[in-house]
Amino acid sequence: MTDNNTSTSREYLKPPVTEVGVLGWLRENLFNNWFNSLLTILTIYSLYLVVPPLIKWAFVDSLWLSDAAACRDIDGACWSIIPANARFIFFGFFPEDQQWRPLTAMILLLALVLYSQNRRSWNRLLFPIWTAGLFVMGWLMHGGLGLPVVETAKWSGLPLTLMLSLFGMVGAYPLGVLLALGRQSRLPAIKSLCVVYIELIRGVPLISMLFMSSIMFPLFLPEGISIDKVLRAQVAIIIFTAAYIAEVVRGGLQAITKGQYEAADSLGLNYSQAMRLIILPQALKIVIPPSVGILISAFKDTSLVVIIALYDVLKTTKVTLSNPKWMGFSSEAYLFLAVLYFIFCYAMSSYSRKLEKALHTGR
Amino acid sequence: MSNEPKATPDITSSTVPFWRNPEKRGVIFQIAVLLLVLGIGYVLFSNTQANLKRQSIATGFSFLHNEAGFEIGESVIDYSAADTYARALLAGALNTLKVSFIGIILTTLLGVVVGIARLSHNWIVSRLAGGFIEVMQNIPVLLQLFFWYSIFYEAFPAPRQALNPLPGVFLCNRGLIFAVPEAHPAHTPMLWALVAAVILWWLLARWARKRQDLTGQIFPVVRSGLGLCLLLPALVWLAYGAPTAMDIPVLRGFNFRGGMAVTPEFSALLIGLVLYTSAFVAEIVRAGIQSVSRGQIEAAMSIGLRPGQVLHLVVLPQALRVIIPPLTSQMLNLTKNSSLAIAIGFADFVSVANTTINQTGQAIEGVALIMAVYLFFSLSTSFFMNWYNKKMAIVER
Amino acid sequence: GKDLDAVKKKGFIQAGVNGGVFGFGMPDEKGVWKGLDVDTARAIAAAIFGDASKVKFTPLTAQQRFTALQSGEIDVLTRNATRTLTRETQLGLNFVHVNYYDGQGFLVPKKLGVKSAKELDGATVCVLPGTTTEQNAADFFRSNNMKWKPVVIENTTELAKTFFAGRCDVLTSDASQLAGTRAVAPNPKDYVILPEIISKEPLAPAVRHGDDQFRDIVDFSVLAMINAEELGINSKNVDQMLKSKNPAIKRFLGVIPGNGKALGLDEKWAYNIIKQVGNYGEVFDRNVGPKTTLGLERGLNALWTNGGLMYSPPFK
Amino acid sequence: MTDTTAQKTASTIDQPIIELIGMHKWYGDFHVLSDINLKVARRERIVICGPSGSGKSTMIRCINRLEEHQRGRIIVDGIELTNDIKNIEKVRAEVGMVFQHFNLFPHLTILENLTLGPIWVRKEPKKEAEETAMMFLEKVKIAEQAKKYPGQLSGGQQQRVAIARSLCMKPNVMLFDEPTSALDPEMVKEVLDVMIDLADEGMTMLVVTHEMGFAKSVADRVMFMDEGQIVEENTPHEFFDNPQNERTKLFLSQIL
Amino acid sequence: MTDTTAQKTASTIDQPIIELIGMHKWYGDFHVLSDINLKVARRERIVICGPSGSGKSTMIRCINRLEEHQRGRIIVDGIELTNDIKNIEKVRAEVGMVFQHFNLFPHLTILENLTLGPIWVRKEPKKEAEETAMMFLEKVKIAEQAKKYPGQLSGGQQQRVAIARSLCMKPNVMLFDEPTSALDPEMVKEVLDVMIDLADEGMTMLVVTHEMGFAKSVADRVMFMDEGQIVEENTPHEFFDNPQNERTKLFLSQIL
Ligand SMILES: Nc1ncnc2c1ncn2[C@@H]1O[C@H](COP(=O)(O)OP(=O)(O)OP(=O)(O)O)[C@@H](O)[C@H]1O
Ligand SMILES: Nc1ncnc2c1ncn2[C@@H]1O[C@H](COP(=O)(O)OP(=O)(O)OP(=O)(O)O)[C@@H](O)[C@H]1O
Ligand SMILES: [Mg+2]
Ligand SMILES: [Mg+2]
Repeated sequence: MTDNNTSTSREYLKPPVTEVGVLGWLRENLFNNWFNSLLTILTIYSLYLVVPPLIKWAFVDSLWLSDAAACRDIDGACWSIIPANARFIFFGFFPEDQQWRPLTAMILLLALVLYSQNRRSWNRLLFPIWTAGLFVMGWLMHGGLGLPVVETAKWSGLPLTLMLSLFGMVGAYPLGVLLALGRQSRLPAIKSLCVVYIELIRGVPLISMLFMSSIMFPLFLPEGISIDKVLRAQVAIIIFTAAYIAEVVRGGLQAITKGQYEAADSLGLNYSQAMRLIILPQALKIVIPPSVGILISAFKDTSLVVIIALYDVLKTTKVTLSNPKWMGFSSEAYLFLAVLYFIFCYAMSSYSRKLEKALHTGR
Repeated sequence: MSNEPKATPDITSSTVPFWRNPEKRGVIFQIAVLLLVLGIGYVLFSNTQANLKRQSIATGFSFLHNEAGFEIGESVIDYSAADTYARALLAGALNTLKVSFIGIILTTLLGVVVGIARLSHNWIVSRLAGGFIEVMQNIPVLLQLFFWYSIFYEAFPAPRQALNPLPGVFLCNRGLIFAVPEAHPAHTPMLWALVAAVILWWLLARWARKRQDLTGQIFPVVRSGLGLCLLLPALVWLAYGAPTAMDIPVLRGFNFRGGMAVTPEFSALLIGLVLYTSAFVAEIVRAGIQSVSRGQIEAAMSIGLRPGQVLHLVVLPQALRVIIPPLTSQMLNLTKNSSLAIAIGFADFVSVANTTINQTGQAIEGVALIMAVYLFFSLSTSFFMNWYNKKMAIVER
Repeated sequence: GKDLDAVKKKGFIQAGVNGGVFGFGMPDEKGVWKGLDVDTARAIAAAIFGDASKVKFTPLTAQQRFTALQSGEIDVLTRNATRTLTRETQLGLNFVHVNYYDGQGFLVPKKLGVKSAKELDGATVCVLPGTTTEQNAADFFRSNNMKWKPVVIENTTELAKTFFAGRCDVLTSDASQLAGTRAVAPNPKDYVILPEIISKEPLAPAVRHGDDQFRDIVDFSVLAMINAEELGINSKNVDQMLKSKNPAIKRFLGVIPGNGKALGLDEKWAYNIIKQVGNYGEVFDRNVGPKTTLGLERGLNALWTNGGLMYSPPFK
Repeated sequence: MTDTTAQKTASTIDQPIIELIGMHKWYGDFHVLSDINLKVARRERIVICGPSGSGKSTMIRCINRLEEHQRGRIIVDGIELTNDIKNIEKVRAEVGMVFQHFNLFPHLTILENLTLGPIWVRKEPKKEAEETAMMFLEKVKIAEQAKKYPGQLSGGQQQRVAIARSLCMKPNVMLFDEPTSALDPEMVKEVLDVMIDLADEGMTMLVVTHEMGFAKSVADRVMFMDEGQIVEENTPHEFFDNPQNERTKLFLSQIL
Repeated sequence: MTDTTAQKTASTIDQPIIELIGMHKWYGDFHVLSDINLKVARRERIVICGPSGSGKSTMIRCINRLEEHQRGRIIVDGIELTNDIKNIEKVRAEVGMVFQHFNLFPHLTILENLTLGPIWVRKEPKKEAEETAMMFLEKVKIAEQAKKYPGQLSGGQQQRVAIARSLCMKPNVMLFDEPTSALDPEMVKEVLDVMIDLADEGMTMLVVTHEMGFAKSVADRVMFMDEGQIVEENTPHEFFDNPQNERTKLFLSQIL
C-alpha cells in the first residue's frame, strides 16, 4: 500500500517487548509457563553435570598421537589407539602395498555419492555411471587386468563394511522389485510364494540368516563345492534386505493409480512393457526416500557380521582391542566407531529427509 | 434382469492355443515356478542328506532329550546343568520373552516421552530429544550394546564395596540386588485381591459409562480403579497380620545371597535395546501426533473440551491409528534385536541355541529352531495387528 | 588322496584359525597372521609346497569351525580345538598329533584369598562359550556340589575386560589363555591361577575323514617340528645339519631319501618346515613362550626328555 | 442453557454480546491485527470480507481464543478474555465456530460428533444429547446419515454436520470462517440455506465469507478488512452500492 | 496402418466395425450389463448417456477388453474378443481410448507420452514416431508444449494430449469415457472442439458424455443406458425432442 492513500494510513506498531528479540525468544521457547521453566532449568543443570567432565576427558586430558605405554599414565581419553592401528582398522588384511586400491575405491564411491546426491544429475547417464563405478570399484578391490589379485578373504575393514551394504543394496533391489511385483500378482501360486518369502524373512533376525549362511549353508552344497565366506554373508544380506525392499516397493506400486495401468493396456503395451516403461519408473521414484532408509539399516546391520567372524570395521577394531597393548581402551575405540557410523548414517538420513521434502513438493 | 452370476461362458476358449490364453499361460507359468522352487528345494535337501550321511553327522531332534550339561546364567524357570537341552532352550526362549516384554513396555513409555518432548515448545527439550533420536538411530545397536555393557561392569564397584543407596538395596557390578518380602501365606490371597480389584475396576468402568449415559455425570474411573488396586491387596495384607519380614540380600562368600537381582547383562541388553528402539518409537509417536491436523484440535477446543479431553477424545484415538502399526513393527524389531544378547553374555534363546549347536554339532536343527521361534513371535504379532487394523480403520467413502 | 590333490591343484592350503586369541591365531597391526596354530598351518604348507607362505587363513567362530571343515571350505583346522571322542566320530573329523596340551583352570584375583577351586562355591564365573569349557565347568561344580553363576561372553576380549572389571570372581578357560589373560591384566601380580586343572584339553589340528594321505602329512608336519627339537635342529642350524653324520638327522632332513616318498612329498619337506617355520621349541617361544607377552612355561608341552608330553615317533 | 446464563443474558440485554476494544495482535514481529474496535449487538448478523491475508480469520479466531491477542480487550457476553482458563472455557461454551475445512472428527460417527460436546462438556445424559443431536441433524436436513462416518459424506453434507455440531452446544453466537469456500459449487447452496435459516431464527452471527449474495440478503452490517484493520463498515446496501474507501472499491470490483 | 489391416478393412467395408451381440457382464454377483446388442458402422459417431452407475463406462471398457465380459460376443473389425491374447492385442491396436482423468504418464514428457506406443507396440523408428506425434500435437493445437511434462499442463491441455496419444496409434475407432467431466468449465470447449474436428474427419467414435450440445451437433445416434441395458437409441433429433421411454424423459428433464 502506498503512502498517498491517506484515508486509512496504517501504523505499524512494534510488538510488546516480551514478544520479540532475545527476551521474546526466551519467553516463547524456554520459559513460557512454569512447567517449561522448570524443565529448562533441570535440563541445563544436568547438562552442566555431564558435559564439562566429558569434555575434560575427551579433549583436555587426552592423548592423540602417542604409543600405548604413554596412555596408561593419563586420566583422559587415549585416542592414540586409532592412529596407531588405523591401517588395520580401516583395511584389515588387505596387503599393505596395495592399500591404495581400497582407498581409491572408497574415494570413488564418495565421489559417486556426492555426484548423484544432486538431483540435477539424475538423468539417463546416472545408471551407466554407477554401473561403471561399481565395476571399477570391484576391479580395484579384486584386481586382475594388470593389478595383482586380492581374494575376498582379505577384504576387510571399512571397505568390507561399505561393500557389504552397497552390494547388498544393489543385489537386493532387483530381487525386491520382483518380489513386490510377485506379491501384487494375480496368480495365486506366485503371490503366495512371494508372501511366504517376504513374511518369513521379515520374521527372523538377521543374525539367524547369517548363522544360516555360515553354519548351515555349507551343508546344502554338493560335496567339494564351497562358496566363499564373504560371498555367503553377502548373499544372506541380499536375501534379507530384499524382503524389506519388496515391502517398500509394494508401497510405491500401490501409489500408482489404476488409470496408469489401464492407459498402458489400452495403448497395447504388454505386461513387461507396462511395468518397465510406465509403472516401475513412477513407483521406484516414489520409494527413493524409504529406500535410503533401508540402505541405512543395511549399513548398520553389516556390523553383525562380527558374529560370524568376518572382519568388518567393528571386528578389526575388536581385534586391535584384543592386542594386550591396547586392551584397556575400548571406550575410545567404540566411541570412534560410533562417530564413524554416525557420520555415514546421519548424512544418508538427512539427505533422505531433504529428498522426501523435495519429491513431495515438486513432481 | 436375470441374476445368474458367472453364467456358463459361451465364449469358447477351447479353440485358442494355450500359449495365447492368458489364464492358461498363468497356470503354466505358476506350475513352472513351483516346480523350479521345489526342484531347488529338493536339490538342497538331497545334498544335505548326502553330506550328513557321508560325514556321519547325527540328525534329528532326539538330542533335545539329552542332558544339556551346561549352566545358564539366569533363568525364569528352574534350570540346572542336569536338565535336558529342551529345557535349556525353553529357559532361553523365556529369557528372550522376558527381555522383550519388559523392553517393549519401557520402549513404549520412553518413546512416547521422547516423542512428545520432540514436539515440546521448550527449545532445549525439543533439541535434546532430537539429538537423542539422531544419535540413537544412527549407531548400530550392537555397538551400543558393547558400550552399555562396558559401562555396567566398569563403572560400578565390586560386591564388597557395593553401593547401598537404600536399606536392602545394593548396586554393584553384579547388578542391582534388592530386598523382597519373605515368602508368606498372605501373598497368594494378595495376588487374588489384585485380580479382584482389576475386575472391579472393569465393572466400575462399565457402570460409570452407563451412569454417564443416563445422567451425564462423569465418574473418575482411573483414579478410583488405581485406588482399588492398592486398597484391596493392602486390606488382605492387614488381615493376615501385616507380615513385614523381608528377604534381605546379604554378602556371603562371593556374592549376595537372597533378595532379587537384576544382572548387568540383562540391564545392558535392556538399556541398549530400549534406547535404540525408543528413538524410532519417538519418531513414530511424533508423526502420529502431527498427523492429527491442527484443525481437529481447534474444532475440539471450540466445542469447549478441556485440553485433557481434547487429547483423550480427539487426538489420541486418531493418532493411535497412525501409530500402532509401525509401533508393532518396532516391537518386533526389538524382539529380533534381542538376539544380539549373544554378544554381551545374556542367555537368550540364540545364545542357548548356539551353545547347543556347539555341543551337539547339530547346526541345521539349531538354526532351524532359532528361526522357528522368532517366526512364531513375529507371525502371531502380525496376525493380531491385521485384526486390529481392520477393526480400527477409519471409514472412508 | 582327493583332498591332497585338490590342495595341490589349488596351489595353497586353506587353514581355519581362531582369529581372536593372542599367541595362537590373531592378525597383528599389519594384518599378518601370528600364532602357534598359524605357524602349524604354515608348517603344513611348507611340507606340501616347500613354501610356508602358500597358506590362506580363514578366521572361524567356534560354531563355524566344524562345518567349515566338513563342507570343504577349509582343508585343515588349526584352531585350538580339543580332541574328543564325539568330535572324532560324530562330526566326521580326524584329529592329528596334539600341538598344544592344555587344561582348563581358574584365574582369580589375589585379594579374594582363594587357594583352591574347591572354595569357589557361589562364585560368578566368566566363561567363553563354544568350546568344551562350559560343560567342563558345569561338570566340575556339579561333582563338587557347589553353586555357581556363569557369565557367558562370545568374545575373548570382552570376556577378559569383564573379568578385570570385577564382573566375575573367576575366569575359567584353558590354562594357556588364562596365562595370556593374566599377562594383559592392568596389574598381572594381582591375579593367580589356581592349582586345579579340571580337564584335559589336547588341542590338535583336524582334517575331515576320507583322505588318509593328507591326514598323515598334517600329522607328520606337526611331529616334524617336535622331532626337530628332539634332534636339536632349528631354523638357524638346519643348513649345517644337512651335513650331519647322524643317520636319524639325515633321514629326517631327506639327505637319505625315503620319508618324502612315503608321504608323497618332496624329500626336503621336513627341511622346508624347519628352515621356514622352525622347530616346535622355536615356534612355542616365538608365539607364547616366556619372553612373549603371554609368558607361558613349556610345562606339559616340553619334550618328553624334559618331563613334558611332546614325543615324536621315529622318522623312519 | 443453564440458569446462570439465562440470568446473565437478561441482565445484559442491551449490552453488545461481543466487544473488541483497541485490540492488537502480533505474530512474532508481524503486526496482524491493529487497533480493532468492534461491537456486535445481540441477534446482529455481520459479514466480514477482505483480501486474503488481511486478518479476517485471525480476528474471529481471537474471539474464541484460538489465538491470543496481545493488547486491548475482548469481551464476550460480559466475560473478558484473559489468561484465566475458566473464562476461556465459559466463552467457548458461548461461542460456536464453523471452519472452512469442517474439521469433523473422522473416527466418530456423525451422531457421535454431535453428542461429544454435550456429553463431555455440558454433562448431558447420552439419550438427551442424542435427541438434541437428531433434532439439529433434521434441521440441517441430514438426519438419515446419523450412523455414517464423516468420510462417507460429501463436502456440503459435512459442513452442514459441522454447523449442527456447533448448534448442539447451544451457543449464543456463531462464528463462520469461510464456511463455503472449500466446497464444490453445487454444494454451496445447501450450506448457505442452512445459514440463512439460522439467521432467520435470530442467531447472532459473524461470518467471514465472499458470498456476496448471502451478505446482501442476510447481513445487518458488512465489514471490509485490509492489512489487519477494519477499513470500512456499513449496511449491505450502502456497502455494495456506495463504497467509501478506495481499497473497498478495488476489492469489490474484483469480486463481483 | 499395415498392409494386412488395410486388406481386411477393404474386405469388410460394409460390415459393422464394432458388434456386440447378446453381451452380459457380472461383477461377482452383480449383473452390470445385460443383453447388450450394438452395431457400430464405420465412420459412425455414437453418444452414450445415462445415469451414474448405469454401466456406460463398463460397456465401452469391454470393447477394448479393459474388462472381460462373461457371455455373448464382442467383435471389433472382424476380430472376436476371446481369451486369445493375440486377438486382444490386435483389437487394442485398433481401438483408441480416452479416459475421464486423462491418465497421461507423469514421468514422461508430452512427446514421450505420444511416441511410447508407436515405438514399443508398433515398432516404429523413433524419428518417424516423433514426426507423427508432432503432427498430432499440432492438430490438437498444443505442439509448443511437446517438451513439457503433463503436470505442467492444464486439464484441458492434458486431455487434448491424451487424445493425440490415442491418435498416434492410428486407431480405427476411438472410445471416449466422459472426456470432459473432470475439466473446469472453461476448458471443456477446447477439448470438445478437438473431438468435433475428429468427427468431421470421419473417425468412428463412441463417446460417453453428458455434453448434450456435442451430442446434438455431432452424433449420428444417441443411446440411453440404464441399469445395465440400452434403453433407447435414436437420432439426436428424435432422442432429444421426442424421447420414447419414461426413464429417458426423466433423465433428460434433469440434465437439460
Ligand atoms: N500462525 C501464524 N504465524 C504467523 N503468521 C500467521 C499465522 N497465521 C496467519 N498468519 C499471517 O497473518 C496474516 C493474516 O492471516 P489470516 O489467516 O487471518 O488472513 P485471512 O484474512 O483469513 O486470509 P484468507 O482469506 O486467506 O483466509 C497473514 O498474512 C498470514 O500469513
Ligand atoms: N470393479 C468393479 N467391481 C464391482 N462393481 C463395479 C466395478 N466397477 C464398477 N462397478 C459397478 O458397476 C456399475 C456400473 O459402473 P459404471 O462405472 O460402468 O457406471 P457409469 O454408467 O460409467 O457411471 P458414471 O456415470 O458414474 O461413470 C456401478 O454400479 C458400479 O458400482
Ligand atoms: Mg482465513
Ligand atoms: Mg463412468
